[in-house]
Formats: sequence, C-alpha cells, structure tokens
Amino acid sequence: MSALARPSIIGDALETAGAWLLALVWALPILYAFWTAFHPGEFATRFSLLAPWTLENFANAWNAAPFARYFLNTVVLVTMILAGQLVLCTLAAYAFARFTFVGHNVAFALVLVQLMIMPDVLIVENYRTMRLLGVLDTTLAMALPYMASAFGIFLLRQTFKTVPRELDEAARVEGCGPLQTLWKVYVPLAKPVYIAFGLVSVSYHWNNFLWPLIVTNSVSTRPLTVGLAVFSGSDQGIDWSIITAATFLSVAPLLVAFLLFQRQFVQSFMQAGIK
Amino acid sequence: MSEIVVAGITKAWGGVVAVDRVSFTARAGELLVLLGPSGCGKSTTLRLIAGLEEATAGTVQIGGRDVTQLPPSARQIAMVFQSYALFPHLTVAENIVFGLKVRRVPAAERARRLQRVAELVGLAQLLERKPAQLSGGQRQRVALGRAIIAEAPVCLMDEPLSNLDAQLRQEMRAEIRALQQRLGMTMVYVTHDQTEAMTMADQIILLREGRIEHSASPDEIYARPATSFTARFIGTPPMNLLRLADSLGGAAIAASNGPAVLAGHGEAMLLGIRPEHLRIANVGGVTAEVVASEYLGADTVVQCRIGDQSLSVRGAGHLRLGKGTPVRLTWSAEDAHLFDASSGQRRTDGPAMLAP
Amino acid sequence: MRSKGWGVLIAGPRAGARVTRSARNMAHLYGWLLLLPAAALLALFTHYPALGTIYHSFYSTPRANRPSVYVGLDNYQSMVEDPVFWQAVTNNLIFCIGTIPASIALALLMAVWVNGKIRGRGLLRTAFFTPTILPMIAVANIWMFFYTPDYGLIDQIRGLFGLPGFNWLGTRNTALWCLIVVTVWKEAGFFMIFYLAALQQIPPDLSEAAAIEGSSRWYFFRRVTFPLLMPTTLFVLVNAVINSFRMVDHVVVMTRGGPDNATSLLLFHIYEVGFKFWDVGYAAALTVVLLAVLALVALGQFFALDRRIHYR
Amino acid sequence: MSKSWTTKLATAALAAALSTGLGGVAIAPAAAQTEVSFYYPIAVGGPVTKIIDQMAADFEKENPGLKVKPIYSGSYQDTITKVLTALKGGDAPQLSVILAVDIFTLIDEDAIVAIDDIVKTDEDRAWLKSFYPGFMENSQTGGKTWGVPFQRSTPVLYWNKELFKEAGLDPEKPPRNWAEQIEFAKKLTKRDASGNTTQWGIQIPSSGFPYWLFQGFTTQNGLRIMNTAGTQTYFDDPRVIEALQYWIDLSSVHKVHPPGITEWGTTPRDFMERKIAMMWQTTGNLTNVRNNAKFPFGVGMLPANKTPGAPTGGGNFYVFKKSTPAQQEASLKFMKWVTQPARAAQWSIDTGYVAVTPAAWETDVMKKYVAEFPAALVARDQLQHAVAELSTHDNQRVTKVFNDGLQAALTGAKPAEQAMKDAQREADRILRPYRR
Repeated sequence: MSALARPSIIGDALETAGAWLLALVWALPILYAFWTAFHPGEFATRFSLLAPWTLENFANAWNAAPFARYFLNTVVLVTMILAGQLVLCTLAAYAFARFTFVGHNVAFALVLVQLMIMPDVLIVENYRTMRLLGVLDTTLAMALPYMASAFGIFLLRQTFKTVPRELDEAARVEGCGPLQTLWKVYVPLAKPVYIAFGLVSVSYHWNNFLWPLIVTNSVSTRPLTVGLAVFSGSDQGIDWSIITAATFLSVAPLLVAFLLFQRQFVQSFMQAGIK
Repeated sequence: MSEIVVAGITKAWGGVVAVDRVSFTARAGELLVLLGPSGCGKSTTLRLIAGLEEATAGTVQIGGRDVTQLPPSARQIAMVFQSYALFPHLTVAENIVFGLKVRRVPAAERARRLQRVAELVGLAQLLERKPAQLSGGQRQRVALGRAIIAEAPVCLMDEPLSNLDAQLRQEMRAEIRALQQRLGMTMVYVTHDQTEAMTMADQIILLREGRIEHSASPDEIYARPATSFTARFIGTPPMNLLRLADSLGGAAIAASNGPAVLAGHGEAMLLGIRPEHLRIANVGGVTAEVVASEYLGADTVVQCRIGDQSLSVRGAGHLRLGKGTPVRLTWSAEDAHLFDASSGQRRTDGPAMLAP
Repeated sequence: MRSKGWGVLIAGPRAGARVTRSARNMAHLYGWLLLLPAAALLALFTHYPALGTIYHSFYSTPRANRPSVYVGLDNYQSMVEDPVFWQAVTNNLIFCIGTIPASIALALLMAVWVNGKIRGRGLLRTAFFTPTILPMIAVANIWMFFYTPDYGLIDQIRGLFGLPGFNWLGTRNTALWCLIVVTVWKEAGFFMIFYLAALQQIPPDLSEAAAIEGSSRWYFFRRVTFPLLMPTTLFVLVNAVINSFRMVDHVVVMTRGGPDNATSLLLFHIYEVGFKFWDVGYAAALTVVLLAVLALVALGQFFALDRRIHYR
Repeated sequence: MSKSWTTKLATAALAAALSTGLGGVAIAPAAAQTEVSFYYPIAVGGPVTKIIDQMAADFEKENPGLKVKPIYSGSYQDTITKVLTALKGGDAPQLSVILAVDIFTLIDEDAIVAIDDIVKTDEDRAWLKSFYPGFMENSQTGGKTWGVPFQRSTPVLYWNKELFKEAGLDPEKPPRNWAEQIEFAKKLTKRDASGNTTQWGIQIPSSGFPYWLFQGFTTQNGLRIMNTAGTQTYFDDPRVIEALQYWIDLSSVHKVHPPGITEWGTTPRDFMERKIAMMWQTTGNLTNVRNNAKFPFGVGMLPANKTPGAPTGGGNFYVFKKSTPAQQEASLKFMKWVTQPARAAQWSIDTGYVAVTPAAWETDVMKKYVAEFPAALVARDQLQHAVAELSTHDNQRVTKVFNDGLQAALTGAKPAEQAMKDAQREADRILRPYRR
C-alpha cells in the first residue's frame, strides 16, 4: 500500500491508532476474563493492580465438575470425527476428482446440499434417527452426523483435481491399483490441505455445542462445551472467578495451540476459505 | 522539456544494495533502455524513477524538477508493467481511462481521448471486453493504451514484452518504438533481451550487480564495448574472449602455435573478437579445430577449439565442416578488442593489434 | 487391486479413447464404491432428515396413549397462531441485520489493516482472530459477566463517566443487541481471514498502477479492491446468513430466549419446542421454515448474486 | 435393564450349577439379587455424589439381596430428558429423582406407578403420611400419590444485617408483610449525588423460572394458581394481577428493586457485593451465602400479605412402570430407608435441602444443627404455609407461557393484566385437550 498516494503523517498515525484501538477492544474481553480467572473472587468485580495472583479458581473449578472426564470426552469426540472425516472425505473426493460414474454430477450436487443444511439445523429428525439406532448419549451419536463433511469432500476434490494426471499415470505404469495410487500419490500431495482441514475441523468440533447438548445427558459422554454450560448454569448462583477459570480450562488446549501455531492456524483457515 | 536525470541513485534493503550510485540522463524524446541480466537492479532503478520505491540516496529529476520526494502520481509519468496490471473487473475502456477518471477529466474529453488511443493501439473493436477475454498481445495493447492516454511526457516500461511469443514480440517492438517517436515521449524501457535493446534504443545502459557497466548508443556499445562483460552480453553468439600468451614477436593466443596477434606483452589480457568478424582462410591465420557446427539457414555458427579455449565462428551460408577438421582463422586488426583479464576493462593503451 | 482394467479406469480424454465397456463399468462401480460410505452418512443425516422433517410436519406428536396421526396443516396452523414463532422470526431478522453488515464491514477493515504495513500487525491479527477459535459457550460466559448490571465490566466503565448501572440482558430492548454484539465480536475475525486471503491474491502491481495514475487509497479501494473482493464478500455473506440461523449457543447460555422471548431465535425456538416440550410434530413444522430460509439463501447465491459479480 | 437382570439371573444360576457340579466344594453365591438402577440429578453444590453412593452402599449392607445402582444423571433437565428418551428406547431406570413438577409429564407418558399401588402394609401407609403436607401437594393428583418427597426446598428471605443497621432498622427484624417490605426497602435503597442507585433495597430474581418466586406473591395473596388435576390455571385471577403489580411497582413506582429482568444466577453475588440489601432465594443457597458473605445476614420467611406463603420446589422419587414387582418392592424399601428421620436429617444437613418429615426435625442430630444454625429452621416453619409449585399437564409449555407473561409485565412490554390474560388464554389452549 505504500505505493499509493501517501497519506499525511497525521492520517497515518490516526489510522494506526484506530487499528490499535479496535484490537484493544477485541482483546479486552479475553484479557479481563483472564485477569479475573487468576485473581481471588473479591477482585472479580474491581480491578486493582495490587490484587494477588492465584490458581485457586482453577483448582476449585477442576474439583467442582468432572472436567478431566469432559476433556477426555471432547478429545475422543474430536478424534473420532476427524478420523471419520479424513477417511470418508478422501474416498469420496477421490471418486469425484478422478472417476466419471453414472450420476456423479447429481451426486456431487447432493453432497453440496450439506454446505447449506448443516446437521446443526436438523436436530429434531437426527435425534429421532439416533433413538432408532439406539445410540443416544454416546460419542458416536455426537460424531455420526458430521463424519461425511461436504466441506471436506469439496476441499479435497479441488485439491485432487490439481494433481497432474501424469503423476497418476506414472503410478499406474509402476503397477499401483486405484487405492494404492490414492494413498501413494494423492494423499501425500494433499498434505497441507489435510492439515488445514484438520485444524478447522478440530476447532469447529471442539467448540460445537447444540447437538452434543441434545444427544448427551451423562458425564461419561458430555463434551467440554456442554459440561461448561451445565457447570455455569447451576441453580446456585454464579461465581465469576470460578466460571472464568472453568472457561479458560476448557479452551486452554485450543487457545495455547493457537497462540503457539498462529501462523499455521491462520494459513489453514485461509486455505480452507479460498477453496 | 522532459529530460530525466538520475543522479547517484541508491537503493538498499537492509545490507543488500540493489542499486548502487547509478547516474544517467535520458534526453527528452529519447528511448533509453536499461539492460542487464536478472537481478542486476534494472527494474528497481525503473521503480525508483517511478517513485514506487523510496531511494536510499541520490536524486531523480524529471523535466528539470526534482521529484525524488514526490509520490508516483505527482511525477507526471505513465508506466507499463511486466504483468500489465490490468484491473480484471473493468472493461478495456474502463481500464484505459482509469487514470483520467482519477484525475477527474470530464467525460467528453475522456471519450475523445479514448477514441484516439484505441485507434492508435488497435483496440477500437474490443473496448467492452474484460481483460480475461483478450489475448496476450491485446492485453499488452491495453496496458500501452493506458500508459499513453495520460499524455504524460515520460513513459516507463518494465519488460513489457516478456510475456509474449517471439513473433508478437518483434511486431510490438516496432510498434512501441514508432509510437514513442510519434508522440515524442521520453521513454525508459527495461529489458533483459539485448535484441530489444539494440533494435529500439537511442541509448543503452547496461547494468550489472546494481552498477552501470556501460552506457552508450547501440552502435557504440556494440563496436566498442567498455568491458568484457558488455562484450559478451551484447551480440549473439557472444564475443569470443581468448587468453593470450607471450611468444615470438609479441603475444599469441594461449596454447596456439602462433602467429602473434599483439605487438607486445599479452599476459593478463584477453583478446576479443566477434564470431562474425572471424573468417575461415586457406592460408595463414591461427589454426583451430572444429568441434561442432550449427546451421542456421542464412549462416552457420561453427564451434572451434584452440588448445583448451573454445570460440565460435560465424560464416555465411552452409559451411560443411566435420568434427575434427582443422581450420585457419583470420580477422582484421581493427575488429579485435583488448580487455584486462582481471578487471575486464577495455585496454586502449595496450600494444597494437596485429592481423594474423 | 492390480486389475488390468485399472489402466482405463481413470476417466479422461486420453484414457477415454480406448475405453472398453467392461472397463467403463468398472469405473462406475469404483466411483460408487468410493463414494458409498460418505454418501450413506450424508443420506442418513442430511437428506433423509431434511425430507423426514417435511413428512413429520404433517403428523401429530406421538404421546403415550395417542400415536402419531396425520393432521394435515395443523402444525402449520399452530405456527401461524404462535406468537413466539413470529417473535423468533422477527428476532432472527433483526439479528441478521444487526450482525451481518457489521461483522462483514469490520472484517474488511481488519483485513485491510492487517494486510497493510501497520506497526505490530502480528499482534493485531492475533487480537482480531482469537475470538474465532473460542467456543461460543465460553464466549457467552465471558460476556455475560461483562453485561452484569452495576459491577460488570461495561457498567464499571460507564460508571467512570458517572452513568448508572444498566440491566443489559434483562431489558427487552437491549438483550438482543447484547447477543448481536457478542456475535459480531466473535465472527468479524473469522471473516477477516477470508478477506485477508483474498487481499493477498490481488497482485501488488495493480495498486502500483493505480498509484501512478494518482488514485487515492480510498478511490483504489472503492474502484478496485472492493470489486475484486466481491466473490469473497458473497462467500462471507452466505456464511454469515447461515450462521445467523444456526448459532444459538449464546442464547442458551445468556438469556434462554428471555426476557419474554425477546432473544428467542428460530433455531432456539425449535430446540425448546423439540426438546423441552417434546412436541416433535410442531418442531418439524418449524424446522421446515428454517430449511426454506436456507434454500432461499442457496437459490439467491446461485442465481442473483453469483452472476453479477463474475468477471473471470 | 430388565433384560440384563434376566441375564444376570441366568449367569448366576449357571455359575451355581457349575460350582456345585464341580464337586460341591464352593459355596453357592447368594441367591438371585434384585437390582434397582436409580437416576439422580444434582442441583445444588456439595459432594452429593459421594453421599448418594455411600447411602446406596449402606442400604445394600443392611438389605442383603437388594442392590441399588445410583447413576448421576446431570441437572433436573438432563434427568427428565434422559428418562423420557430411555423410556422409548429401553434401558430406563426403575427409580429416579425428578422435579416434583414433572409429575403430569410422567403420568402422561405412562412412565410411573402410583406409590399407593406398591405400598402393602399399614406401616408403609403410615410412612406415606409422615411427610409435610406442603411437599405432598406436588406428589398427589387424582387422589393418588405418585412421588415421594426427597430433595425439596423453598424460597426464603435473606437480608444483610449490616445494611439494616446502617439504615436504622433493627437487624434482627425482617419485614413481615408487603407494606413493611416496601418500607424497609425504601430505607435500604441508596442513591448517589447524580441520582444513580448504588444500593437496592430488594431483589427478587426473574430470569429462567420467575414463576417460582412469583408463586410466593400469589400464595401470600391467598391463591393457588392451578388445580390439583393439573388441567386448569388461574393466571388472570385478580389476586395474581395484584401480586404481579406489587412486584412491578417495587421497581417502577417505589424504585427499590432493579428494573428489568434480574438474573437468578447473579443474585447471590449481588447480595454478597452489597448491591442489594434483601433477596428472595432458595434455601439451597444457604451454605453458599454462609460461606461467602463477609457480613452477618439473616434468613426469614417471605413477607406475608393476606397470609404467609411460599411454593415448594425440588425433586421427588418416582418409581417406574418398566420394573418387576420385586424391583418395585426394593425401590419402596430404599425410599423408606432413605427418608427415615435420622437419614433425612443428615441429608438435609449435608446438602441444604429441607428435611421432608416432621420427625426428622425431632432427631438429636437435627436439633443440634438447628441450635448452631437457626436459619435452617426458617424453611421448616414456612412449610406449614407452603403450596405446590406450579405443575400442570404439558408443564414446560404452560410454565413458559406463564414465565413469558411475567417477564413481559416486568419489562414493561405489557401491562400486568394484559400479560396475565394472554398467558391464561395460551394456557387454556394448551390444557384444553387434557380437560376431557
């Protein structure tokens, strides 16, 4: 932008100030919640630089609800969904990218329907289905509707299409079957896209709430988000210090990962978004 | 009028100096070519003139006005980019008049000038198209049109023809030159193609690693290259440069068995002879051995070897010389050049040339 | 899997010339086999339920002693008469109008800043993007704290200016706007990423060319950057619309639809009807409305907008 | 569960046969056991899970051959959801603690058996009569008893004694009627120079489930807002409208109550922050306030109008239809065992719930506790004036309609009368099918 007619120094400074102000407004909620979580309850509502730091809120939150179990549940859930998505989407994307079969256009259009109608809005019918399958209140029930991701199929199909046919043909000449070619040529070449998709998927499902809320009702299946909502929605009144501590507890892995691998996160989201 | 004077211009990024104290003058109405291999600083120099980069040191004057601190828009220049930089969402017409709109030229005036320019660059039929619907040459014309409609006295071109095929390049070369002369623009033209430079330029500035290697007219730069680098950069195939060794009666080409080509000491000097100035003779001359020959139609380039030194010879017609054939090479003394082997500088103070 | 037919399985002009019938059949079979697992799940959890919703919306809710019966348009009749439904629809429209333009405009602004040469842009980007990776539930918890009357962060800041405490979430006129603010805060950074990606695709020489013509930053943005970003804007817009009908996590945590349904959104209403009242017949009818809205968005994207902004 | 029960039986029999067959050395395992799975929610803090597990273990020790398997099922909302789902898909519990107000839902789903149908002896019947009648109101309909009171609570008035002193009030005397409530609250409301309120006289939270505390007002105004059959509500009764107007006036006319919808969850915090001098809250919060308030506070009955009064709240035991007679008998035994005076007393002390039988209050352990912490007595004393919590057929929906009406009136969207008339009309529409 430096090349464009340079604005005056004052204009430049104003713009920088504006950007920083907006960033401050954006960061403030998180910073203040962070501050609250690390200070004793009586400082939750008054800011003082001299307030002592403490980890007690975290200990209290950790003891007050089975967060360890919720963590495990979330990790299992996210892993299950991602594993399912990677396998299913890879196979489907390969079919769409390199095979011409009867009705592939219609099939593709039907896949894209899911981009609009996500499982999140079909809660009533999907709940009915889960009940018929007898899997209510299981991790599987939370994971199933998301495993065939139209987004994943679309993304991988676009990527596979950019793989030069020569590579495919070379692999065939060497005697690879279709699945072998997929595994040895397409999958390795699409690695950055897999990483991008993985990050987006993990952060989406780590944060998903409504559907898990509906299909789970026990500690042994409930993911962090639902656990957190149950925890902070108790009839007993709200202790902000403990709730903010619990909030940070449940987002910590994702938040820390994000702050450490920021560039990769941003790149991945960008890559997934360009399509 | 619109003379461009670049004085001691320098551009450094961190510790890396891309352009190092470059000075030259492009006289009004002249086409000046900045020539050099990639990474020599020619594009950066152009962008410094345009104001797209800020100079670390030195000044730029356009039309007698110091513009070093001015933004690009205040320098009264037009520019054509290597990629053309056409706005993909605007039509050809909109692209061409973009600058006029920015400068709030009245619509009637815009239309009039658009009409003229479109005819000038041969786009009259294509004004409503989007860039994506045009061929490479047509896009090039749009970029050209956009550059000339402003009627700026100075036009800068950054490798404008490098994305075109050979045929088209040749046509456009002539067109741009004709246009430049007709409109009387002062043009600075960046290219790495010495043919473009030779055919179009009034003045060529050859850059190497951010410095001026040689600055002269095409004739001059061909006939009297200032350095061995210039000598090899201009002309195809490049000038032969041969090591010399002292022998009886002066210096002879190293590892040849005579005769003397220089009347005096030849150690640490290079003898330069263009392939087209070498002749294959029946008697006399320096003995060489044919390594290979390329038949180009009008002429033949013969690769030869003298000891461990190779050289090429250009001869008219189809020379049928098999590998290993011994040949005798002669040249006129006035066609020979002498360079310092370590500095590469042309030696004018050296001993007299001898014709073999 | 080293079948001989594999050589011509791959579709394409080169292979196509030599395709035999059996090989072509193999390709069909292979394609479908690869697609099958994903297709089955998609059919079971997207297509079947979408159609099932429509079907069930014509049936009554089964109760212990009263099995489900065909009731025609009864559920739709109750919907028309249900004031909460209309309230939820109105709320959702306000929610769209409140969140979409604001978050898109902010996202664009953020992207332009972060893409430019501003000082500390790494930090800026982190600040803008972090809310995106936090769960809405966590975000809602944090913001609920800020909205607390009197000693919440917002009222404390107001207090510095001598303004009285205000019951943000407990007042009909402000509760929905509180949710809108939270949503914009969370989404702007997300959309910024798409704009950032698009901005980085615009070749820098366009801005240089414009600079030589003397265009100001604003003129360049209006005439070149913004039009070039139109496909991104469409993409973001569609996402924003879908999200505004899909996101109800913050409603569940912050207001439970109150006060007096002032913050009830369509999906939240469906959730209440379906999973608190267990009136699945009526919930199906409500879901049909939601599906219709999404279908409309899809059609709009397909026909109206997409065509106008295509230039490549 | 019945399936796995038979499987277990078969396995046990097989094991017995095998062990005797293999030389008859091993002693045959205990005779077939009756196992009861038992869902329980947690609504208040404290180590409830541990207490329940301990109870089950103790029970099994005293009753060989009977097994109680406690399953923590989340909040009340989770529990009812889980039970309703399980009913349709099998694997339902035989015994569960569920909100008292869900009684009609459970009956409509044909999920539970009446307790009268499983009691057999006179002793059982006497036990069933041993509970506070106020609690039994939510357990009975159509002349039958469907639930047994267990985790029960009631709202009470908390006040900040320090602020009372500052305002020149007797810190030991809470307001006893509506008029005093306003009078006191006025003295307890402070405003700064620019007219901003810095301390409110009273707060009666109205988010989430405003109907519950509001029932305090209506009861005090001499009205029970629904019939025992759960088919009729009286939302538009003038006494309801009057009570609602009183609540609204607290903030709009007298300016002693924060305007708008006040949050249930933050009210205890507001109280501890001295933002409010008095609050209506559940007895379930006693322990919380006791641990965190940095000032002396009092707990008293809700102020009276025509009569003192408050609703009850909390959960009942329900016995499910999908269970064998042996399991039902075991459930009955467990319920009786848990509600024995001594155990009910201990449960109350441990959790803060109100002990459900008068006899529990007569135990030594309870007497000692009350002597130390007299505030615990208030809930008991209030019970003689307590009425059933709002509970009808299609309860969630009717309750929501009522809540919406209350919130509409409190936020000024509708006048009280209009809001209540609208709510009643909606409730009528919902309940009409049940009146046949």
